[in-house]
Amino acid sequence: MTDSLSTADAARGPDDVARRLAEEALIVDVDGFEGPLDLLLTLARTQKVDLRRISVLQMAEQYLGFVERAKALRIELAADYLVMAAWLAFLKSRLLLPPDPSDEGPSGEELAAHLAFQLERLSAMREAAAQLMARDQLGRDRFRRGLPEETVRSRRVSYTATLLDLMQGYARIRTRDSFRPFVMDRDRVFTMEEALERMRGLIGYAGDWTTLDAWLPEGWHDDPVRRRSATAANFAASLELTKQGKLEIRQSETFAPIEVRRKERLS
Amino acid sequence: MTDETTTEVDTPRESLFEAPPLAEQERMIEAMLFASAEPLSLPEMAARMPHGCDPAEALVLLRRRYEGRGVNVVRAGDRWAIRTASDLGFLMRQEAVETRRLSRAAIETLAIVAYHQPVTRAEIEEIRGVAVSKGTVDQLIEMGWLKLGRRRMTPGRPVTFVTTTEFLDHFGLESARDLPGLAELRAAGLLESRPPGAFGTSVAEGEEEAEGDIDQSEMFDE
Amino acid sequence: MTDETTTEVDTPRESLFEAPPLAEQERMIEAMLFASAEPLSLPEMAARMPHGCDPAEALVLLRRRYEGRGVNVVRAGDRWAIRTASDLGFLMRQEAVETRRLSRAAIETLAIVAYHQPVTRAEIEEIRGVAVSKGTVDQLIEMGWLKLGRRRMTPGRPVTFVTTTEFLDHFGLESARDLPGLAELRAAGLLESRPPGAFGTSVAEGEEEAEGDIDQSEMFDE
Repeated sequence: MTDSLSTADAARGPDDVARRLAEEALIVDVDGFEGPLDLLLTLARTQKVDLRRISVLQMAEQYLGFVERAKALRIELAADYLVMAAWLAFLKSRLLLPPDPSDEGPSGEELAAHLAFQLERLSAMREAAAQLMARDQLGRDRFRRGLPEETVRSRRVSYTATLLDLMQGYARIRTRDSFRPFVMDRDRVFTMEEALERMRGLIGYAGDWTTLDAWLPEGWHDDPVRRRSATAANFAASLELTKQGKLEIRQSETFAPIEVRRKERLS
Repeated sequence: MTDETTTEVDTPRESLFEAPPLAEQERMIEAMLFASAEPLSLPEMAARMPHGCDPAEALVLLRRRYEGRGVNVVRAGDRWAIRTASDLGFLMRQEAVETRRLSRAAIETLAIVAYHQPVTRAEIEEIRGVAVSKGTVDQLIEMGWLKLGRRRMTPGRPVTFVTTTEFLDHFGLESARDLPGLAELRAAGLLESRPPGAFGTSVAEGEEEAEGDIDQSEMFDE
Repeated sequence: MTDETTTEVDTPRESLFEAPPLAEQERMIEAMLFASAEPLSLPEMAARMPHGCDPAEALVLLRRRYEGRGVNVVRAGDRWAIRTASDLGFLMRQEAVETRRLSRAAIETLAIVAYHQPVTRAEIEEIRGVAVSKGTVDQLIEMGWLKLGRRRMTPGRPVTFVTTTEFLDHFGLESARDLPGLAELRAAGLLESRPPGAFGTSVAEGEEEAEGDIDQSEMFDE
């Protein structure tokens, strides 16, 4: 594309050189554009004709050239610029090829007309915005009463709230749960830290072999979930204490009760 | 509007007191409009006046009285206010309030809502060709220039945005119909969703188009 | 006072520009007195006006013009202001209402009723996650924003609450159905940022409209 375009450019003389320079400048400014439509509008203006008479084909070529050069200069273009490029390439083929009678979709001319319309509408809105802002504005050119006399004398209280308050209030309630810090439901979990802490305190009294079951804390025997959690924690804690040399642990056979006792110090 | 007031005030016609003379009513309206920083509606004025008063009639007199003066009686939608004449703005530099500078996106969004109202977010985006950032509409609502309009009766029932009385007051417009260039834009078909006499089927940008179609025709069917 | 002004204004008499006509000066004073937040002295007015103006003379005219009107030009010490005519003070009294912001609890309660009506007290409490004080609902009813709906046909036949026309008026809504859904609130930037996925999957992009619908139909199931 670049090649074919630039050869074409070269053939067309100094006007096109100027145009190319302008396009290079566009690439430098790409951050200044509010999306592809904005850029297209700028390109359309280079044709210096009524927006209704612009050559969409020429504009499409300019845009595609712009995208190609941006690529060559390794400038990252946002995705919507590339989407527009793809669409313009499609439009261009539609405009250049003879219409396919079996095709149901809008013709190339119709698509081009719509694009031209969009540009004209955007341009018109910008102009309207400028006219609006150029009006005499309150607080700048026209003024309200500086000393309003709405003195507060009666006792009647009127409460005010804005729609924004209302919506934000609702939003606050409906999203409250999602802001709750993540906490695990722990009332049925006995942690190894808790088990360690507890066993360290009780270890001194365990001179004889006792089954691990007997070490379960008060209230953790009956509910199976709690019992399982406490047993696991106690078992892990006893392994840890054994490793530290504070406890001895034994099991006579597979699935037999596990027993522990204090490790006697060789004093 | 006049009707509204009269019906409201009609019943007490059997009141013991006669309505004050028109000149007196004019004085009352003058006092109320001078005292209030915000525009007042006719019903609001009527509610504060003695029974039997017709603020609409007195307002016509008052408005004429202030023509060409240093302050004028101006209309903003269905409300009225006294504002300084705009050619005297230079005297009030002390009073000038530093208004928040609006971004280009905000200014364009405001204009699009003003000229196309009621308009949905999708329609604003379709016209600008870019997504409307979250803060933009929010900022304009907070400034009191935009508010929610009725929902569009299309799939998804999107909310629409419209301009407020404050917007009219700020830009010195009697009504949204007085927006600069509105008639020309409409005549040129630039307030429609597609070029005049265009094909009906959906195009390039896709999905919203079809929906936009319904929206727009609904919108300008008045 | 007049002396003071003339001395101050005397020097620029050699100015290139002629002073504006007296009628124009009167307009200027009128605008300044209207817009100023404080009464103005003659030197203050002169300082703002073009060279060669004599506010004292124009002020005499303006003062005479407002004699017997709804507002008058009055003197306070050596300063001047526009004030409501004393016989019309009664018009200002009605406006003298103290406005207070609604409490957060009240706003939240109101919002829940608006979005979920008809809704019972128990349901409000469930959604807010805290008990609703009787005072809050009473206050909203007294303000005319809530009223009793029909009783729910469930055990205990609890009363429900719904919003009123006054509520719609105050918030500028056509109907309670015009209230934006959560997805729209978020799109408008009204929801503070939220941890991704915290809502579960169903709500992610905008389907909570649908979810809201379910809530509604549940609630409206009479």
